[in-house]
Amino acid sequence: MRIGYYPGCSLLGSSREFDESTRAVLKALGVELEQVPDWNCCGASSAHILNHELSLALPARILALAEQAGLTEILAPCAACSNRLLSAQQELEKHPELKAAIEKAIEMPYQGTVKIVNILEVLDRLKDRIAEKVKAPFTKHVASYYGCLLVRPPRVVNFDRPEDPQSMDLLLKAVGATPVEWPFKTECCGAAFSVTRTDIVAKLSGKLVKDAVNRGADAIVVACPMCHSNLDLRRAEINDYLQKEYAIPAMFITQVIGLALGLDPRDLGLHRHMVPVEFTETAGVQS
Amino acid sequence: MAEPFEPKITAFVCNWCTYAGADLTGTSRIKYQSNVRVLRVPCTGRIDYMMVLKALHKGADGIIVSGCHPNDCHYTSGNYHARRRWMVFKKMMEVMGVDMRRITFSWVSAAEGARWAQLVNEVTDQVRALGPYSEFRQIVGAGIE
Amino acid sequence: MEALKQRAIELLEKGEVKAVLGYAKGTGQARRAFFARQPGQVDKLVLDEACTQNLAAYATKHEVKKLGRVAIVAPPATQRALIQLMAERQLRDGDLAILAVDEGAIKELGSAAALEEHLALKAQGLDAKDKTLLAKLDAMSREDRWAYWQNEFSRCMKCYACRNSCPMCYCEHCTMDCNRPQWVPVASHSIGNLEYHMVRTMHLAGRCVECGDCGRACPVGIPVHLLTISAEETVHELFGQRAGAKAKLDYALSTFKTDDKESFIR
Amino acid sequence: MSRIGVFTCHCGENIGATVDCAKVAEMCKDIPGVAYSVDYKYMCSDPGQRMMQEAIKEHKLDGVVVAACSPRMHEPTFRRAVANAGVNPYMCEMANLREHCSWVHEKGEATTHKAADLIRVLVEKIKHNEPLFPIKVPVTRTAMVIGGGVGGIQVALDIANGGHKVVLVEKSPSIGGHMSQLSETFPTLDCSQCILTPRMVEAAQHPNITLMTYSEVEKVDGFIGNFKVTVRKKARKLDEKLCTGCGLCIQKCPNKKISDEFNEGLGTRTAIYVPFPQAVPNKPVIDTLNCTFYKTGKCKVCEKLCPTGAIRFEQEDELVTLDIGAIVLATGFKLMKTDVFPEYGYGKSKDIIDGMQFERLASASGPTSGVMKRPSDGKEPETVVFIACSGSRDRSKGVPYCSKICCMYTAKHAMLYKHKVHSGKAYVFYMDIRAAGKDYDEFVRRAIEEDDVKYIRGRVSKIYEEDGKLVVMGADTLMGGEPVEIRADMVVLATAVQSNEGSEELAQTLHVSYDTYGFFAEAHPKLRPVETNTAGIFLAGACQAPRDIPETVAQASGAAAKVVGLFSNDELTREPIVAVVNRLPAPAYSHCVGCFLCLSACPYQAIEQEEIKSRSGEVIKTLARINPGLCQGCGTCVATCRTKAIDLQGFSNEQIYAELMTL
Repeated sequence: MRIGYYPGCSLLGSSREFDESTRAVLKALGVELEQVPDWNCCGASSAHILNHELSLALPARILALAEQAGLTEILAPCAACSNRLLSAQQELEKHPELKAAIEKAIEMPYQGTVKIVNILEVLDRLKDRIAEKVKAPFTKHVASYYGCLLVRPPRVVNFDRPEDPQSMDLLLKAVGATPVEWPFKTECCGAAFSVTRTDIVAKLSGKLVKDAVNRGADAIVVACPMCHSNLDLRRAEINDYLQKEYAIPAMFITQVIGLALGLDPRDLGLHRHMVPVEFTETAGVQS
Repeated sequence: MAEPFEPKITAFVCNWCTYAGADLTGTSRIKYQSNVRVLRVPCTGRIDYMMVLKALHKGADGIIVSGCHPNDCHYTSGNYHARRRWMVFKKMMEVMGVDMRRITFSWVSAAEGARWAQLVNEVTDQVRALGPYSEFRQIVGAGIE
Repeated sequence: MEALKQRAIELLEKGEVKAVLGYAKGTGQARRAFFARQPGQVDKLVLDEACTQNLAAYATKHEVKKLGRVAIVAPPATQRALIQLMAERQLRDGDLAILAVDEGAIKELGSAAALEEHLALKAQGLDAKDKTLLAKLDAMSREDRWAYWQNEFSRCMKCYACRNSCPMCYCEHCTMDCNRPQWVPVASHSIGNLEYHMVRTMHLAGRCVECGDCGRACPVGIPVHLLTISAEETVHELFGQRAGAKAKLDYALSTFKTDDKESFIR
Repeated sequence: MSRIGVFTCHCGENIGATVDCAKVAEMCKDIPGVAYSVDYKYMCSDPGQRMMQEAIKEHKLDGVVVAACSPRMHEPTFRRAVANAGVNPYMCEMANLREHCSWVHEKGEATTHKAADLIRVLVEKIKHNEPLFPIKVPVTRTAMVIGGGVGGIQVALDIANGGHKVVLVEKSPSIGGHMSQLSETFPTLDCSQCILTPRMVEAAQHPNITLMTYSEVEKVDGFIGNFKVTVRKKARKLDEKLCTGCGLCIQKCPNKKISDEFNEGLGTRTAIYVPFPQAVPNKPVIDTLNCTFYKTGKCKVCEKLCPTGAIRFEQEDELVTLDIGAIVLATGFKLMKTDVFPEYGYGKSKDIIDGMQFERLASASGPTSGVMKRPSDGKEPETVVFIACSGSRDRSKGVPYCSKICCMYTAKHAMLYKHKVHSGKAYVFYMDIRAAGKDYDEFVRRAIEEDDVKYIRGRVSKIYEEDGKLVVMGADTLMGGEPVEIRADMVVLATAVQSNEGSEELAQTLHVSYDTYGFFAEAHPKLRPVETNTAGIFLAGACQAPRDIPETVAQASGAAAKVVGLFSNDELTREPIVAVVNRLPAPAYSHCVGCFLCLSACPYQAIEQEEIKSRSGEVIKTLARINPGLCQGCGTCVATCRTKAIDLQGFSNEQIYAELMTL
């Protein structure tokens, strides 16, 4: 299996471990990733708020490049990236006149034929193979946290149940974990305020951390770089706000699967976290 | 000098909406051009396309077909059936090369007296500007009348 | 072909059908409809490129119905005609043994359901020549289109071959025969011809199975089939349905949706 | 040759000032077939009509064109006048010289010519008119009311009090419907049972009413005045004549743990049961799905104990066919379940309940005897959150329409709760308060102002359980979207009102139309709100759209008035403007080819199949036949028919062709 790959900025910066673990896990599962050549920013956060045309042109260029490279499908692990790509693709399909204008702007033909998939969709396809290859079952209680962008808005992403998604829970079950019943699967983490208003992040993400612990989770599992930053990078602010030292780690789904497949924690970038993932060395061994 | 051209307009209207609307035009004393001749049927559903063809045959330069707005049909759905029939009929006429600027489909409700006057005036002016439908009259002339 | 013949003989020998309606050699290169009533006559059946006639037109005739159960050789257009005739209650489910012919392969279909399922698997495409002509007509100015058809109709002599060849024109009393009132003039002058073709087109909109037999039947070569085909295509475009697909009543012009487009209405 | 009279009216100055009526009358004399033409100041006046009648006799006229005002105004007048002169009324047509000519055009030659044209057209039409006779349909003076809730009971009582027989069919074992489940009713807070029970008893005892409970309509044939309705009487497993309703069987039934429908699953009942103590009739039924005997073949405790020996385990469903003249649908509604809302935890929490469940909790006859106890642990809830518009006005997950009753019953619920738990806190999340009704807004104000119910304008985005509490997360949009979090003990969802179970199937059985949501469609949204498109079938209550009790009762009386009106004659008289399929001698029988493509064109399901049979009974031909009892004369089938086998009386092909050829 060969699939196009669009890492986006987060996966080269603050969430390098998401990139590392994605590559490592997919490699272990026999999936070849082919990076979209000369890719650019997807326009998340800033472009789509400030300039509508730009918010379409940026994703359109990425998709056009993927088309030129002969890719029929690209994986965008970052939830914001995949959301932007999907939004732009759908809007351009609905408005041929916009499409013409955008093609002119990016100086490339754009067809809109490339399928955009998120990491959960790819892993879900490989679920049987994952289950087969599990070496060290991840026998932890986990709170699967989807955040907002993976499932919303439903008419754009058209993925899983927007209020009560299940795909990550099922994947986690496949590697031996026990997902806890919790109500905050898609609750806001404070995403875009990660830099500007850490006080809001502390409050919103703090609620998630506290509830996950109260419901007996050993780890919060995410599939979005923003979610991860807020739950991991901002843990100090969160703990200050909650007046308690919460040590529950936030892990990418790819890291959890990687551990279960018996990959080296270093290859999964687990050492990069702010909140240490204490049980990595012995994961699967301890009960 | 020939007399200035006055078009012949035939209107097919339903009893419950457009005919009543045209009655309201009267009771409101709104004036319109007198070229139109109204043919009353119970419902737009009753309007057979044969009637339109015969009106053209008899030398109509313009035709109005009008009934109740969607959802307002006295018979619930006669106008919906009529609408479908017109959709197909219109396309058929276009394929045949008939000048469809001369056939106007419209909804005029029993409350739209002013709209009826406006519709008749617009159609009359438009058809007057188009001139007599000589293309059609020619082929009628070619037949035995 | 051999499979067809073999099956035809079997059907006749076992008495499952009274006749097999297929094609036989006609004058010159032409093929004609042929009823094989004895196993011995089956040998006359042919099946080749030239077998274009829609034999479904025979299926509704009294003389044929009187025979009892008949097997019919049915290329795709004939299959569509047969199912449409069932939808219009002119044929009963099971009245016919349908020997469906698709690119040489023979499949026997005994019921409407089987026929429906068989047809659902196939895409319906227009003849390349017809497509070109339709596109040409479409590209013409309205005046040119009017002139085109007037010129074509000028050769029409109202022989009604187009009507009689059509499997869907089974009415015993056609509008054309209607004289109280005489909606369409009988004579084949310009207006009579125009109205005839308009009425024929409207009657087939939503019912035409696009076999093209009317055009082939025309002795003076008027492409009358383009009229009904374009009307059927209009129905498909507007309402997303085609005749000759379902054995249950589903007539585009006696059903509606409340949100049918009405941009043309003012 | 026709002898047609043309009578041109001046309508005082109304026509006369613009149209030269005398000239018109003169011009009309030259139309072939016109035997007499005259103008007169006021044709509709008594002398005008008399003059016309004399002219008809004197000139032996067989057709009349009155050139005056709109036929929509005076056609009945002139047709009556013509009939009194001995000519069939349908031989009279009106040319509209006033509304369509004199009032809308300027005085002048063209207008006068147009007037003459209008007359000419109708003279030609009349030459093809046929004498028509009103259609008479006999009427069976028995009504059937389907649904025994408050609406159905009201319809039945009104018709019965009007002196006609009524069969009241109810699918559950007792009449009473949803209203019997309610605790108190808005805006008066009077006890629902107390006002309903006397009506139920009255209906049961009324000599003109036959109750058929535990019964369902299976099949309907026929048409207005002449329906044949087949009803399935489900087996109660009981001889109703012998049963005295003593209740011993219920007391002794060993199987007591069955979820109770009447209490919305909040209580239990036995396998042999009456739904509620005041049930009418007060005769039990055996729930065969849960009865030990039907499951294991053993038990029969009830049979052994029954003092009158009324139990009949072997009893089977019975089909009864009735002759019915009119049908009223009053099948009510159902509430959307709480398990459709993922954001509210799919109703997994026992303490998230719907409005009807709250009614049972608040009802003195309910599972808690009216004491506020939450379902999960029976504790008194200290904080209750009510969420209006749960599923209503929600295009993405629920239904787009407003359920209409929830604003009011939510206010009522909050009040009832506060009256029972004085120290409790009640919050209502709402989108808008729609309290349009007599004393309705005052009622809501009372809840807010006197009972201190906290109204928060905003939606609830999520409810989750935490430490035995339900955390309700919402927003207060009147406070700039400020997030609100309430830790509640119980949440009541005012879930959407939906069309009742099986209403689409019932609509198909009865051939009445229904909307996308399964509510029955009225014949006209404004002017015929209690009629359906099928003549002789009427509507009452929430089966048509969400309705509260007063509206349901009002509509029920409206429907009853329609039925009583229908029953006031031995025969129905209908305008003969109906479609007819032509008939010819053998072997053609008709121009109809039996393609039945017209079938779906008829808005009234008036097109039937008619089989022509040979002497030996063999079907020779199947033709369309139009039921004159059902046809309303729109003519849609006429335009659909390819062979012109169908024609419309009064607007026939020949008439219209003649008109067209005169234009």
